[in-house]
Amino acid sequence: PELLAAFQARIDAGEKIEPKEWMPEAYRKTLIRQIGQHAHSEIVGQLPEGNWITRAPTLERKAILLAKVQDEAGHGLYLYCAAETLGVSRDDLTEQLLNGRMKYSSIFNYPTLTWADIGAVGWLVDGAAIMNQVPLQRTSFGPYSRAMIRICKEESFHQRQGYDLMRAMATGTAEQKAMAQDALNRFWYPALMMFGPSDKESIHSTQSMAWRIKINTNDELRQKFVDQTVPQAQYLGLTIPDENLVWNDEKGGWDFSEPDWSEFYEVLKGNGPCNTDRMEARQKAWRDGEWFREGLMAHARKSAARRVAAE
Amino acid sequence: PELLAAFQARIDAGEKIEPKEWMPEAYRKTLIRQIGQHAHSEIVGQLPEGNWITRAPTLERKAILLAKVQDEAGHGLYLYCAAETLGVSRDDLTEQLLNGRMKYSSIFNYPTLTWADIGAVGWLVDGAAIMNQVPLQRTSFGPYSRAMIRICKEESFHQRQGYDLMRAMATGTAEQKAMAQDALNRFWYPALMMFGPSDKESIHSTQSMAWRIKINTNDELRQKFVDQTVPQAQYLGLTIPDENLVWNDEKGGWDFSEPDWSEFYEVLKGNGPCNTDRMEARQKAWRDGEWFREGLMAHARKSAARRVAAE
Amino acid sequence: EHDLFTGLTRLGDTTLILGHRVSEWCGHAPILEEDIALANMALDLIGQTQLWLGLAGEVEGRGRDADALAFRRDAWDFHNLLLVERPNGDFGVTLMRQFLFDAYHLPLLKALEGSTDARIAAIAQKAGKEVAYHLERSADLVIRLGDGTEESHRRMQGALDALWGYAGEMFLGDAVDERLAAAGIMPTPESLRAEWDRTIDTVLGEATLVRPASDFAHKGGKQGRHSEHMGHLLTTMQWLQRAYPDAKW
Amino acid sequence: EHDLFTGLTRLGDTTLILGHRVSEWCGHAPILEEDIALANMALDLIGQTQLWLGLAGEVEGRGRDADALAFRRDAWDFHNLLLVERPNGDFGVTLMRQFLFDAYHLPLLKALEGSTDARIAAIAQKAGKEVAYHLERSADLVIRLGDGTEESHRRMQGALDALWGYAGEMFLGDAVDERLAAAGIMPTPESLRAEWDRTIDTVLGEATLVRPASDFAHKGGKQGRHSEHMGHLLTTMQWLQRAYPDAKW
Repeated sequence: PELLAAFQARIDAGEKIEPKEWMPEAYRKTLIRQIGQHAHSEIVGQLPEGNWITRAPTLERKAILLAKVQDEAGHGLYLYCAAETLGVSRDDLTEQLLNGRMKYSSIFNYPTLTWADIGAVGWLVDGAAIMNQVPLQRTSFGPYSRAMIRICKEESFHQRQGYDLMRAMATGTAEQKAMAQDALNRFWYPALMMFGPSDKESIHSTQSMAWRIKINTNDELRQKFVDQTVPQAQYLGLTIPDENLVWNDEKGGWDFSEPDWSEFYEVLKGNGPCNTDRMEARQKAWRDGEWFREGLMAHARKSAARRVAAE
Repeated sequence: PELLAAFQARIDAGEKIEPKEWMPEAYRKTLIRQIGQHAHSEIVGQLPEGNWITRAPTLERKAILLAKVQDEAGHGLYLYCAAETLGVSRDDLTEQLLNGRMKYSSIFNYPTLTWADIGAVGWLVDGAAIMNQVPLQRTSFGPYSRAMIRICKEESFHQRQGYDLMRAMATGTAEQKAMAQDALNRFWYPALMMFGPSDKESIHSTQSMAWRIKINTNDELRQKFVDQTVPQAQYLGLTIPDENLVWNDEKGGWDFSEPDWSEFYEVLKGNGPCNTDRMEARQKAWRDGEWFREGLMAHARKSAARRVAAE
Repeated sequence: EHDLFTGLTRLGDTTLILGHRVSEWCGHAPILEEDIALANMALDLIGQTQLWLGLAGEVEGRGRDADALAFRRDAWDFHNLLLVERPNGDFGVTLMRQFLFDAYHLPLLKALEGSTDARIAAIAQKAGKEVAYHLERSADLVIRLGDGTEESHRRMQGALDALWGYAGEMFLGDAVDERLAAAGIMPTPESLRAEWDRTIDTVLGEATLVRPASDFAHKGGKQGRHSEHMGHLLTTMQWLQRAYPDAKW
Repeated sequence: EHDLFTGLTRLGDTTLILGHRVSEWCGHAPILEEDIALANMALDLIGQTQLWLGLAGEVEGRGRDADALAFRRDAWDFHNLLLVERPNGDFGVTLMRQFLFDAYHLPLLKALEGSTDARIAAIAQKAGKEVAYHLERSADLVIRLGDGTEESHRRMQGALDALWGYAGEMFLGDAVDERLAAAGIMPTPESLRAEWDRTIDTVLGEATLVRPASDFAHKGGKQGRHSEHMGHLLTTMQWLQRAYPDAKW
């Protein structure tokens, strides 16, 4: 209890906790879950975008998308490394992803059906992600905080590129504009869901906020996201699919409809449009790659043995 | 030797040999090889056409192509049945195809690169096949002869459809016409090769002709094919890729250039553009289908056992 | 009229996409008899597509024929069931998809034979004969493979489990379905469920396969919301018409 | 000038098609590091494509830019090597294809740095830095997997055997190559063989892999005669540009 009080005091003073320092087991576990899920999301998040890499309509757009997906895999790597400092291996985490014990962000269980969806993912999904992540740059766990600083920089670049793609579509031919609007229609509510259910519903929030693993409430962030996004949509000439969307002078923000939380829980249960396909894709990649990973390990063992023999 | 003389006398008299009758071992072996190769050709022949089924440009063309490929698989079935009457099982023959001991027609080692190739295959490849097969309706082995009668009827239908496709291309847009000409350029010499090297080079021919397993010489059939095809090409406004093509009044036929026989032997050796892909496709189909075939057999055994138990 | 167009494209798009998927097997089936049977089934389905989409184009009256509808629309304008756009997988998945569909397709066509629209009744009658054979064949194979080896059983059960979530959409009506049913043109999807359930239970029983408990149903295909697989299928299917829009074939 | 256009499309089409093939792996690689490396390599290759095809379009002077060349030609107008259009296969095939190509690509670019055409020399210089890294990486992995487990060895040898017949085309010159070489614009393909052979022999040796004896070489890609795989690749790659020819992206 004394340790605990000291630990909390350090956090309250804004100090960073480093891997080798003492921390409560629950803090460690919560962080592993949160960082692991975040890492898994980066990995699975390659799939909906990868779905259009081979169909990107120009060389420039293809290059941008490749760079983005590469960054995401890189984010996955930083985050697994951050998690590893907490004593869990990347292979452990991967196994938990593949057997379903760990989750990834539900947003990636929605399909990318048109090229405009690639824009919507950048604009809305990365936009929501950044909204979640910016405060986490100030999170209490050092490695996580540092990974977030790096990630946020790249993400905001992605978001601008997504918005630019969306702009090209929204100002293009009638068909392109229709694709852009359709993408917004399909991604709007799933993006709102990315902040999680209202904090009133959330059990873990209070402790996580005390530990500065979570900085803002879900509702705060969702409001911020809506307030940021509405004028952007207006600028594009696109309509947010919410009849109840109205400016509220009093709160200085937009009133908006809640997403359909039953859909959220359905997707979480595994019944999203792509849950099965996503998991299968990752499982297949892992299974098909087994010989490769074992080959590399065997070579490393042989090389080490040769070095020893040569000494 | 008496048996042999009597056998030859029956053939010379135009009688059909039936499976249960006596026949020389060499006759049986030669027939198995010939019928088996022909059957394999029907099977492998599905692949170059199947390559465009999923890209057929209209529903009608897609239906025609599906019907054609279905017929070809059907021909394969008749022919394997004819071969089975000679005491070799379909599985045996298939194994010999897959391990490379038996061949299929080299023409199917050429790729179908444009939609016009589907026309060229029907017009030229089926055309050459018919030229080879029509005389075989009168071949001495009964089951083979009967299979050929049925096959020829369907093949000439295919040829007409191929020619019709070619006509649509040759009278279409500039791009379509270019595809048609290019298809003719690529398939002309391979089609000429389908009759085999000049009979002067061929060892087996004399015996096969005496047995009426082979009816015409390769050169006769090739000449006939050229004479039939040249006016058809002219009608389409396409140019046969042979500068030496010239009408020879004396022989009442066209003089033409020999194909490049070194290419023929190269393809035979396995170095055609598609040999590896074709064999891999068939091997994969066979390998992937193992569980299916075993499942059916297991069920048949169970059902039989149940019937016995019920009696 | 717009309802009728939608209803007809639901029928024709479904046969088109399934026919396309089946045709992908060409030359790659596990035995020669299956090569023949699959080509034959694809042929029937493409033939039915010509009739359904041909009529849809007529009803629409904007000069689009069956080919224009098949080859010039993008994914969101297709109204096929999600089930038929599922990738082929192994032969067991292809077969199970076919069986789940055939067992619905046949009662659908039987009901359509009683349509107040004589053109629809005529198409349904012709197609019904073909589909009766499809069902006979797919049911028989499901039984033989379900009750075959351990491996064939495992694969068929796996296929059933994987596809089950896509079966429910066949029986989910929307406002279009209701209006068409009210006019006696097409049956409500819900009305086809009982016979389907009977067929499924009988065949799965004989096949020693276990009917999945979940009744969750993916939906959206009929309304034009497809899976990621659909777009890839169209890149192939529509290639020539897209690359050479001025050509006649 | 037409020769130069052809020569440049041979370079640009080859990087384009290989970049496309590599990009097909996105999200499916055996380890995260490979996901990153493959995306990076595809990115480099697409970047080089923009430069080569951009210059080709300039040289042609008919108003076609790199995108028009990449997305609006059909298969027979592409001049890439057959090697790079081979399907990805397992990761071993992808890697071996990359290694066989990298070992040729680097000396090619080094030679192009000395081109009499300054624009070509400049592109080659930039690309050479990227490709030096590609070769380092692919050679290293070939060694590690060739001399890894029995299975990884078997797969790498299988990949080598399967791809070997497509390597020879890299060193087969035609009249266009000769004229470009005579003008000091590009090297003859034959002149690149010795260094390639050295690299291959060294790396295969370390990898305990056996160099195939056959010197048969498939050819035709450089002249626009491709494999059946090419047409399928284009249906995907060119889909949007073909389906929406009036759009700007």
